[in-house]
Parts: sequence; C-alpha cells; structure tokens
Amino acid sequence: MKLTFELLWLIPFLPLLGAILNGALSLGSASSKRGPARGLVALLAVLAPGASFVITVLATCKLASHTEPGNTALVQPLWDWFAVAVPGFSFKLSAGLMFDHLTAMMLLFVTGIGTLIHLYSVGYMWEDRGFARFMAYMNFFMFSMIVLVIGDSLPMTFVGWEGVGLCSYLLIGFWHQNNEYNDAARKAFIVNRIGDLGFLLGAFMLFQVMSSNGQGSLNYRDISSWFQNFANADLITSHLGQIGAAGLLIFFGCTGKSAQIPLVTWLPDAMAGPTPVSALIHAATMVTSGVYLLARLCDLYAHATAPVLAGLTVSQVILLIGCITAVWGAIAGLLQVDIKKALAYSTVSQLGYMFMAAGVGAYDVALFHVFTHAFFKATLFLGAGSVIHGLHHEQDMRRMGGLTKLMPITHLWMFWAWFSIIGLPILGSGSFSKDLILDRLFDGASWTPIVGGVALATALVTAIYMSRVMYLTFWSPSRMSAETRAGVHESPLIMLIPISILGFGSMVVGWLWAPADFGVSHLVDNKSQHGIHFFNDWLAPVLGSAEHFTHQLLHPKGEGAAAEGGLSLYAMPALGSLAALIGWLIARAIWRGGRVQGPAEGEITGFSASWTWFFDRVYRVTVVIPVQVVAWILAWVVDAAIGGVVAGIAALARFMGDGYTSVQRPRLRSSLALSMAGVATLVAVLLLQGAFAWVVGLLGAGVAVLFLLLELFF
Amino acid sequence: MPPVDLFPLFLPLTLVIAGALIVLGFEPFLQRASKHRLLPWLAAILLVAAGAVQAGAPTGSLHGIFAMDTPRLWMCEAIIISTLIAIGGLQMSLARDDYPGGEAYSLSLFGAAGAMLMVMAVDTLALFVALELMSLSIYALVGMRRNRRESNEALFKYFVMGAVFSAIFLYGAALSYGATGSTAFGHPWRDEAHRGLFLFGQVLMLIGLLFKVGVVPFHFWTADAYTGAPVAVTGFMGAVVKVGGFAAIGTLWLNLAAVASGMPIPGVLDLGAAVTLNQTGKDLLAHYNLAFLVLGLLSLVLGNFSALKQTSIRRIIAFSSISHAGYMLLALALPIGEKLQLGSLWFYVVGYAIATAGALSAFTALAGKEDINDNLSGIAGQGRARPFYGLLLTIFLVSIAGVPPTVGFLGKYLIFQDLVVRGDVKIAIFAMIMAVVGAAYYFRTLVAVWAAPSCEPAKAGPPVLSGWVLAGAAVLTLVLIGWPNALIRPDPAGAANLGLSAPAAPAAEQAVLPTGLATAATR
Amino acid sequence: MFHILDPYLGPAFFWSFALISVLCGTGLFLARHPINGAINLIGVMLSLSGIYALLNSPFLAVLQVLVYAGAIMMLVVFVIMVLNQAKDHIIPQFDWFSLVALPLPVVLGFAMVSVLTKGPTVVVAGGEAGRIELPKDASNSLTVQFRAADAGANAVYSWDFGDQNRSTGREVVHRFAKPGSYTATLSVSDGTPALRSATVTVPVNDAVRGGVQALANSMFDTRRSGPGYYLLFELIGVLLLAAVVGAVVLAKRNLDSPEPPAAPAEGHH
Amino acid sequence: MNGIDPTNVQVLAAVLFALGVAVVLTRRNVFLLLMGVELMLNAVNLSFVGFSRELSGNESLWGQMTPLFIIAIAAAEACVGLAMVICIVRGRDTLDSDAFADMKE
Repeated sequence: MKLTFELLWLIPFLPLLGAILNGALSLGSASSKRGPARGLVALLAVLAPGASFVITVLATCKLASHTEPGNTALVQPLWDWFAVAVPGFSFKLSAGLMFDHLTAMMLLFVTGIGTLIHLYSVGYMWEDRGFARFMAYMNFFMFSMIVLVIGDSLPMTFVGWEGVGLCSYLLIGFWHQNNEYNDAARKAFIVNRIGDLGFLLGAFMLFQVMSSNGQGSLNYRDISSWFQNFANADLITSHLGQIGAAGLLIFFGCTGKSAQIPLVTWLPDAMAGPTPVSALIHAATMVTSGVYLLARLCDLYAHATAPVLAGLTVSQVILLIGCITAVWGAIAGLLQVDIKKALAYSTVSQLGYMFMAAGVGAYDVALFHVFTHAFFKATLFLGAGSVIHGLHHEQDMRRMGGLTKLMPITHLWMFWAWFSIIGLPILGSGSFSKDLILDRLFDGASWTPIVGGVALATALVTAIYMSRVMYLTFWSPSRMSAETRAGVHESPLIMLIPISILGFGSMVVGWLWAPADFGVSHLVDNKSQHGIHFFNDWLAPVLGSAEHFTHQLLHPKGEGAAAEGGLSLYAMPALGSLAALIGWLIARAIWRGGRVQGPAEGEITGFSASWTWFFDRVYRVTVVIPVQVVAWILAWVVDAAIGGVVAGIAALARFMGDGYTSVQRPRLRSSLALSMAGVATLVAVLLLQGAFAWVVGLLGAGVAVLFLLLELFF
Repeated sequence: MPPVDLFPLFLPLTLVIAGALIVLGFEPFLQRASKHRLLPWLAAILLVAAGAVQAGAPTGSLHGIFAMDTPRLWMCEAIIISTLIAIGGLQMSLARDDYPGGEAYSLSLFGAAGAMLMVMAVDTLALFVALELMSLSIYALVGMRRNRRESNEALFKYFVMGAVFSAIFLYGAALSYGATGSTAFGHPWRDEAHRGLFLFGQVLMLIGLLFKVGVVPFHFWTADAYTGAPVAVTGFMGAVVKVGGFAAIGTLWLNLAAVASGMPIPGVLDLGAAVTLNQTGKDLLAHYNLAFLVLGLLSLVLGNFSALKQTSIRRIIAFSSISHAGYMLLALALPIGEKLQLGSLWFYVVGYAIATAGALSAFTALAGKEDINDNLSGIAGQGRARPFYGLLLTIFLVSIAGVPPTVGFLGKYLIFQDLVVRGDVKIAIFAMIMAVVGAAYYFRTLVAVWAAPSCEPAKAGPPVLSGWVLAGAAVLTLVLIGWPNALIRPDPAGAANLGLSAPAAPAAEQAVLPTGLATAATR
Repeated sequence: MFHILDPYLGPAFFWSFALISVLCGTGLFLARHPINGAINLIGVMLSLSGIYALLNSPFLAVLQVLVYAGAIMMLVVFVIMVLNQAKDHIIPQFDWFSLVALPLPVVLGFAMVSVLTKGPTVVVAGGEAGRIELPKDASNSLTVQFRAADAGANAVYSWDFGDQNRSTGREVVHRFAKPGSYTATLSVSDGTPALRSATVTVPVNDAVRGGVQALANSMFDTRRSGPGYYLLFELIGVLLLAAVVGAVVLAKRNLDSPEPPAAPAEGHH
Repeated sequence: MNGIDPTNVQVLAAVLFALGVAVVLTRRNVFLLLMGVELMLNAVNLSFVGFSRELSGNESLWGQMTPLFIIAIAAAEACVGLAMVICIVRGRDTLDSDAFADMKE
C-alpha cells in the first residue's frame, strides 16, 4: 500500500542545503585568515541533520499509524528520471523516495546518530582551519547516506552509494598533510569503485532477468513483488543462474562498501581521517549500507537458490564470507596498538556477523545488529576520539593507560559500550543482537551450526581484544610521559553530550527485541511469542516474505520441526555471556598490568602489520601487478608508436648510447603511417573480401609492426 | 522533418559569428590590457544570447543540408556552453600571460560556429565546410603560443594530419556521391553495382570523422595537440571537437543503418529517432558493428593505460579523451532488437563536453603563467591555495570519471546498461573495468590537487567571468543527472527526445518516414 | 567530317592528360627540392584542367587554372622566401621510413581501383531476342557506340537509330544531330523468316555540365526548395575570414615581442 | 570529343590520390607535405567531376558544385598552412618534419 507524505523530500534536502551553505561559507572565507564564522557554521551543520531527524520521526509516526497488513510505504515520486530502452518494451524510471519500515529504521538511526556525531564534530574540529569545509562534507555525507536509504530504486541507491564513497574519500583525505593519508583516501576510493562494478553489473543483470517477461524495473517495490509473485515462479526457476549471478555481483558491491573479504583492506587505512568521520562513516552508517542493500533485496537472495560459486548458493557464500571476515577482523583487532585501528578491525569483524545473519536469511536480525552496533561502536569511536583529543593526538595505546580517573565521563560510557560489544547481558545491547545471530546460526540446517560455533569462538576473541583495548587505555597503570599526563583533560561538554546519549543508547536499545518477561513464559512453552518483538515486528512487512521463504527452504518439514531442532531461548544468551566473561578474564590476566611490547616508534610492527601486509600482498599479486603489466605493455606499444619515451625504451636508449636517442622521436611520418596502416586494415576488414582482404589487412598490420620496430632501432 | 525558415534556425549561429566579428572589429582599437578585459565579455554576451535563442530554436530542416532536432539542439547548446567556459578560461590565461592580441576569442567563436554547423549538417559538403571551419580555427588556437616549441610542434602535427584526413573524408564523400548521385546523407546506392562503391565512400568518411574524435588508431595527434595548446584551448577543443565529431558520426551511422535496411529516407533523419533495422541491414552492418566494438575497446585500453603513465595534466586529459571516444563508440553498437537509437551517445556527449571544458578551464586557474604548473607535482596543493577552482576541478573530474552524483555517471550508466541489456556482458564488464582504471588517474590528479602545497600558488587572473561561468557549469553537471529528460522538449513529431527512451513504435515510424522535404526529392 | 574520329579523339586526349598528370604526380613524389615539387604539381593541375574540359566542365577547368595553379604559384614563392630564411635547402629525399610506408599508398590505391572497376562499363538493354550494349556514359555524347550481342555467323544486324537514320553491322557508331531522347531498334535476322528485335532508349545529352549559367543558377537559388548552396557560399566567406584570422594569429610578426624594446633613443635628445 | 570511360577517370583519380598519400607519408619537407595534401584534394575534385559525368540532371550538377567549394576551402587551408610554416620555421629554422619531434611520452 502506498501512502504519500509531502515532507519526505525535506529529509535528504535539508542536509544538502546545509552542505551547500557551509560550502559557500567555506569558499567565501577562503581568503580570510580567520575563516568563516564558526558559530554559524556549527548551527547550520547540526541543525540540518537534526531537522531531518525530526521529519523522519514524523514520517515514522505516520507510517506506524497505518496498521493494515502488507508492505505499507510512504512514497513521494519526484520526477521522471530517465528511461531505459529495451527491446520489447520501454520503461521510464522515476526518481522517487520510498519510506517503508526498513527505511524508517535505517533513517532513524542514520539521522539521529548522525546529528549527535555532528554535534560532537563541532567540538572536535572547532580549532581546525577547514572547519566549514569539514562540516560541509559531513552534511553532504548525510545527504548521500539518506539518499542511499530513502531512494526507491537501485539507481537512486547507487547515486547515494557513490556519494557516500566520495565523501568518505574526501573526509579520509581531509587532513592531507602527508601523502600517506592521500594514499589511504585513494585506496578507499578505488577499492570501492571495484565493488561498484559488481553493484552495477548485478543491477543490470537483475534488470535483464526481470525484463524477460516485460516487467523490467529497478524499483524496489517492483523487485519485491516480482519475486513474490507466484506467476513468476517458472520464470525464476528458468533464470536461477542469472539471478544467482546478479545476487553475487551485488553482494560483491556490498563487500566493497562494508569492508568484507576480499575488499577489506581499505577500512583500517581509512582511519587516517578525523575521528568523527570514523565514527559516523566507518562505523555507524556507511559501512552498514551493504547489509542494508542485502536486506533491501532480500527477495532476490531468498530466491537465488542455485549454486553459483564452488557449489554454494549466494546466501551460503555470504555466510562463509561473513564468517571468515568476522574471524579475521577479530584476530587482527587483537594485534593492533593504534586504538582507532583496533576499533576499525572490530568494525570489520562485527560487519562479518551481520553478513552471517544475512547469509542464513535472518535479515531482521542482521539489521538489528546494524542498529545496536551503530550505538555502541559510535560510542566507542567517539570515546576514542575523546581520548585522542585529551591526549593531544596520541593514538598508540602503548602510550596510554590509567585514564579512568582523568577522563571519568568518557570512561563511563566507553565502559558501557564495551559491556555491550563483548556481549554481557541485560545492560548491553550487543548481547541481544549477537545472541540472536548465534541463535539463528545454530537454528540452521546442515553445516550452519559449525559456522555458529566459529562465531561463538569469535565472540570470545572479541571479548579479549575489546577488553585489551579497555585495559590498555583505562584500566592499567599509566604509561604516559609526565608532561602528557599533565596535559590530559576531559573533553568539552559538546563532545560529552553525544557520547553520553549514544552510550546510554547502547545500554538500552537491545530491549527493543527482547522477551519482556525475561523469558519466563519461554520456559513454559518453547519458542514463545510473548515479549517485546518490536523490532522484528516492525520490519516484518518488508522482510517477512523473504524470511518465510528461506525458512521453508531450510525447514521443509514445517514450523514445528524447526522448533524442536532449535536450542532453547536461554542457551545462546548464556553461552554468549559466558564467552564474554571468559574473554574478559583472559584479557584481565594478560593486560591488567599494562604489559605490552615496548612501544616501537612510528611503525606498526609484528603480526598485526603482517596481516595487512598479507592482504596487501595478495592484492598486489592479483590486481596491482597485472594492471601494471598491462599498463606497461600498452604504454610501450603507444610510446613506441609515437617514438615515445617510456622508461623501458629510455633505458634501452641509454644502453645503446646517445646515437640512438636522437632518433627516438615521435615523428609525424610515423604517426601518419601508423594511422594509414589503420585505414588499410579497416578498409580490408570492412570492405574487401577473400584473399585481397587478407593481403591488405596483413600488409597494414605488417607495416605497423615494421614501424614500431624501426622506431626502436632506426 | 518539416522545412524550417532560415532565420530562426540560423539565429544562434548568426549570433555566434556576429560575436566573432564584433570581437575582431574591436580588437585593433584596444590597449593590450583592456583587450582581455573587454573582448571576452563581448564574446560572452553574444554567446549567452546565442544560448538563449538556441533553446527556443525550431526543429526542422533547411534545404536538406542542415537540420535541427532535439538531440542536435542540445548538442549545440553544449557547444555554446563549452565555448563560454573556454572563453572564461582563455581570459584568465591570456590576461595572466599578458598575451598581445585578442583574436583568440574570435577564433573560439568561429570554431564553435563550425562545430554547431557540424552538428546540424546532414549533407557531406555542408559537413565538410563546417568541419573545416572548426578545424582551421582550432589549428590557429593550438599554435597560439608561437614562441613555445611544443606549441609549434603540436600545430604542425595536428595541421598536417588534419589536412590529410580531411582529404580522406572528402574522397569518401566523392565516392558516396558517385554511388548515390547525391551529397546528402541517407541516399541509397543507385543500383547493386554501386553498393561496394557506396560502402567504400562511407568507410572513408567514417575514418575521417573517427580521426577528428581521436579514436585508436587515428589518435596520434591527440596527445600532442592537447599538450601543445594552452590549457583553456585544450578544454575547448576537447569538448567542441568531440561534440561535432560524434554528432557527424552518429548522423552517418543512423543514415547508413537506414539505407542498409533498404528504408528510403527522402526526408532528413531525426537524431533522436529510432531507425528500424531489418535482417539485410543487420547483416550488412555486422562488420561495422564489430569494428566499432573493436576500435572502442582498443581506444579504452590504449587511452586509459597510457593516461596512467602520464604526469602532465593535459596529456592525462588527452589520453582520457581517447578512452572516452572509446565509450562513445561502444554506444554506437547495434541493438539486439530492431530499433537503432543513439540516445545514450547524445547524453554522454553533452555531459562529457561540459565537464571537459569545465575541468580544463578550472585547471587554467591553477596552472600558473604560461601553464607552467601543468604536471602532477606542479599542481600539488593548488586546490588548497585556491579552493574555489579546486572544488570546481574536483566536480568536473569526478564527472569525467563517471561517479555520481554527476552527469558523467548517468552517461556511462546508460551505455553500460545498453551493452548488458543487448547481451554484450563481457564488453560491458571490460568497459567498466576500464572505467575503474580511469578513476585511478583522475583521482591521482585530484589527490595532487588537494595535497600539501609544494610550490607557489598560481597567480590569479581576472576571475569574474570564469568564476560565474564555471560555477554555473558545475551546477549543471550536478543537476543534469537528475533531469536528463529536462533536455527533452515536446517535439511536434512527438517522437524525438534526447533519445533516452524508446519512443512508442508509431512515433518512431513517424520520425523516419518522409515528412515532405521538397529538395530531398530533387537530390 | 572527322566525326568518325570522335570516339577515339576524346580517349586519346584523356590518356595523354592522364599520363602527364601521373608523371607529374610521380615527379612530385620524387622531387629533390620543393620547388621542383611545386612545378610538378602545377603540371598535374594543368592536365587535370584539361581533363575537366574534356569532361564538359569548362568552368571548373578555368577555375582550376586560375585559382588552383595560382595558389600553387604562391606556394612556390613561399618556398623561395622561407628557404632563404631556413638553413636546410635540401632535405634528404628518402630513408628507411619511406620505404616501409610505401606499401600503404600502393595497397590503398589497388583497393580503391579494385572497387571502382567492379561496376559494369556497359549498359545492357533488350532480352534474349537481341541484346544491345551501350557504353555507360552514352548519354554524354552526340556520338554513341552501339553493339549487338553475337547471334551467329549468318546473322544480319540492322539498326534504326530513331532519327530516321539506319545502319547495319554488329558494332556501329552513330552521331546524332542534336540532343534528345531517341529510341534505337535493333533487328537481327539470321536468314530464317523469324526476325528478332530489341529496343533501347538513348538519352542523348551533350550539355555542358559545369556551365557558368547552370552553376550560378544553382549557387544563388535561394528558394526554399533550392539546394541551399548560397548558404554554404556564405559560410565559405566565414571560413575564409576565420582562416585569415588564424593565419594572422600564427604569423603576425609583432605578436612575438610582448614588450616593445625600451626606447633609449630618448636619452640622446 | 568524347567517349572517355568514366571508370578510367575514377582510376586516374585513385592513382593520384594514392600518389598524394605516398608523398605525405614519405617526404620530410614541410612544403612537400602540403603539396601532397593538395594533390589529394585535386584527386578528389577529379573524382567528383568524373562522377558528375556519369549522372545526369541535378545529380550531375552537384558534382560540379562541390569542387568549387573544395577549391575555396583548399585555398583557406593553404593560407593557414603557409602561416603555420612561417610560425614553425621561426622557432626551429628548419623545414624538416622530423625535426618537429620533441614531444614525448
């Protein structure tokens, strides 16, 4: 059912307006010494996402007030965007906004948490010369992220998708004093571009499949209904391969944005940006857009049941990739000494959990983890930023310690976020979502419980490395120099308020999906329906159909069979909490005394470095080197063609002496002759037949080759 | 297409040429300094007027040698905008260099007039006149800095190669005339015995035009001419020549498709229309299709990988322009169905022209006196010193790289989607990978622009005109992605738009059926 | 009375001019010095002018001599002028590069010739009854060659040219008195009573193609239905202006010195 | 005086055109390059006139008109070309096309 809501367009527009105004302020004050009026910039920058948040709340209320069954959405078509020409039919794509239950959930935390982080940034970046430019970028990021979530079609989402990538690039490179940061920014961008290939191709293939019965569309509601339509069952069966390929390609795009293996290496490097950026983009919002997209296309993934890669279906691939990434991120997180890098690897690992959930068809659980993770990880990052701010840009945990008393409020909320991420129960939202993921994993068929076991072990490692971070930062004797220690201060109020709100949120939001009576009724009848199932009920209109479909596939015998096979509702929280406890105790035993290797100046060494080293090396071998080889060969051809000066030829020339270099010039005659060889070949191919074509064509090619040789040696 | 009166059709063109003449007339009477203060504004005023008039230009054809329809209209508009941008850049550049003469503005306008005529031409002779008008103006612009060695060399190579390929084009026109009995496009061969002659002529003409747009293996002039020209001129020629060239290539290709399918076209073909192919036509054109794909892929590979190696911004843009010619060639490939339509090409061309002219014009502001900063180390940090132009350069380069939210993205998107839907998935994947390779060097440039400064910030020229024009163009680059259909104006025939949509079948038929052009019957 | 020679006179002139032009072209190709090249080029142009005249295009022939050869004379003057300035009077004629590139024009030429000569050189009319072959450009001349298909040793071929003239023979040459459309009839009898015949329509049209009047009419036909050459004519004006401006930008001397030399002369006064 | 086979005219044009291409491809003197281009344009004109003869009526007329324009444009091209020669000879003091080969990469 479609409803209209006239104010919908304001949600993305207001941050865009903020970005434009702040950009104008930044440009207008470029020549002045002091820069723009910071108060005005701050006001605009915070107000814009704040107002978006308010409108989102209004829209959510309106959506919630319609309780008819079925997938209800607020829609606002904006304009006819472009048309797609396809043999057989023509199809116009309109740019439009769609606000359904999934969008509502995503937007609430995107704009809510986004506003808080903007507020925090005001404090964090106040002294920076590029304050206005930074806030403009942040606002533009909000705009892109909102477009990604609220767009009603794949191309709309892609526009936002690339927009957030662009902002990520701009913000990572924001402090571009050194080239390392710039390289990180460029790496992030190129890696994401590779992922985008998958996104676009997947979208095209999906379009191709759907247009096979003349209903091609890239609109999400059309995609869902196409897959849910029983009339298309045969069509789906006959196109399973293509559907699987489309799903796999889109998932490949998601791995780029959400930093999953294989496109993972950019995220830890992206920590070069200012900390609020890490909190907003690289922890809370942008990196979760991959999960969002999988959930958005859940019907596609649910129906992609044919093996596409090594005998695995797309969902199984997602499951495995998520699992491997989670394990890898956790282990790598264990080895970091830079507090932000540790948190970055933890993000990678947590995203792995979300993908695992999506891989078993538990999209609602995946989104629930997105939701809780946004709170506790944002808190952790903002807390880390507060620590870095207080310690005057010290990020090495080996030179921290004993900050509990010095930064009590930061510590308080980081403690609760830690409590949440390692999965301690009741006051940690992370335990709710993570335990649900584990539960679904153990609930699955055949080998998914094994993955569940791995995930449980990973939870243990998570507890260890997160406790390590806390011990090294707060709970161990100080290893700071005296003057650093003297300068340590608690952050200003404007930074503490967002931390407090988010930290409090990370304590409580888990209860949105919880057994209200602490599961008492569950003891009576297994799989009780009692309790606050607010979150999954809320998402059911969007995801329900796909989840039901997947569930039937996994448990063909029906609901009852599943219930018998599943573990008790208490089992997972108990196991998860146990793992968290054990992990904490292990970490306590090791790091309570602040025992770390002597801080090596500058370089990150040891195993941690070798992990990134490993992946960078794999990259080098599989991507960079082949590209370089091709580039080299072709450049050689071109340069030879115009008598060029590629390094190899120059070296050859030097080798042969000055007599040769004087001849190695891009002469007009050479260019003309090569062009003419092209003319001859083209004429031969296009016009002539038989032996004559061969003679002319080969002559053209032969002359070209001879010329290249002559340019080299004559 | 209905016949149209001379005056309304040629009014924008007249304004452009009048601008050139006015600039020429004032030029000798001005002090050297005030030449660059006054003349660009005169030119800009006339160009703005031309742009405004162009937006309301009537569609139709004139004497069967010139025609106007919606895609053509927007390509003309793109030429005018690119010229405006280039005039802004030229002003900045020439004033900074204290260049002693203002003829360059007038030459730009002549070049723009030539390109507009190329877009409008539907007759080989008219096309040749237009092509020469454009080329001769641009030759002079390329060689403008006469005491620079590389400028001389660029002029020499570009001129001689251009003249040779003009002659090849012309020979093709002669053969086509012999085979059809007419110099107009879209005439069928006289009898079967003349088919080979006709195709030979078409191929030679095609080669002449492919040379102009710099497709491999006819690309050798590109790198040198782009590098030898002043930066602002580089942007101008990059934009304007591509528009004119691809408009002509598209016209030739659509007409060839119609003729090969045995469809008589006594009227003039609307560039937005869909041409219906039959099996004969498809068989006849299969080789051409293959050639476009192969040359397109070659251009992509050579252009992108050569650009990776460059350090000069102009050379990067030159090789990237070769790769873009490759994308545009891919857009020419035949459809899987019956309707051949070049909507994505027109859209790509318009977006590319504005972004290229804009990028190099914005770069002019950062390039320093006599463009000495034209390499990655010279440009380092210039964006931080002059954030306004840095930001504009960023927007334009992002658009050329094909990243949302810019118009360049939608152009690539449409071409790739056409390829995938057509079934050329492998080619699409390859082209997309090449787009990623392209992103690498664009972003290398951008990284340099925003890096820590390593040398003196460029001295500013008078920024007013270029500032306004570029800001407008940047907005256009960002906005056009949302309204590609804003380029569409309701057409009397009801068929034409920017060609992005497949119009309903009857409308398409209407567009290619005779619409009663008296001259056509006589030619 | 020499009209009997007509079919042979035209080709004879044509072949001579063609020979001259090709020889001169080759001379240009082989020229040691650019002035030799220019003179050879003038030779090509003059012989082409002759061929235009032969092809009934007198205006172009005149223009060719006036404008084109004139332009080349200008080139020659330039050569002399510039060579005085530049130091290298003679640049080596050929080198390895030349030899490698040479197959390209040769092959391209062959390809073009092969396509151009593919078409039929004769127009065929009539059916099985009796085939008549006409030269392809029969309509361009008052003198027309007719040829009948071979109908056996005993066949008798009789022609009626449609202008009250008759003739016999398998291959005949007839000169029509004035242009017009004639219907020629061929009757073939091989001694048996059955008389076969075929007809062909000959549009005899010896009009001058490139006459000044026709060209001018066409050039200045500004009617809506006209060919529109007047527009191109105007545009050529713009083009020439642009070319002049371009030439000025490239070659105007005082552009080179951005600052006029300071005037120390003032000090002397 | 007639009886010229139009095909022969075309063959002559093709040969002259190829000769022009050969001049342009092989010779090093800038002036000879320009003359080669002129030769190619002349061949094109001959081709137009030859075809004009094969056709009749208006069709024939177009083939006579086009060379007029080509001659005019060739003059314009020669004008710019000669200016170019002056311009580049000033810089390097040579007419050898191989001397204009400094741009690399």
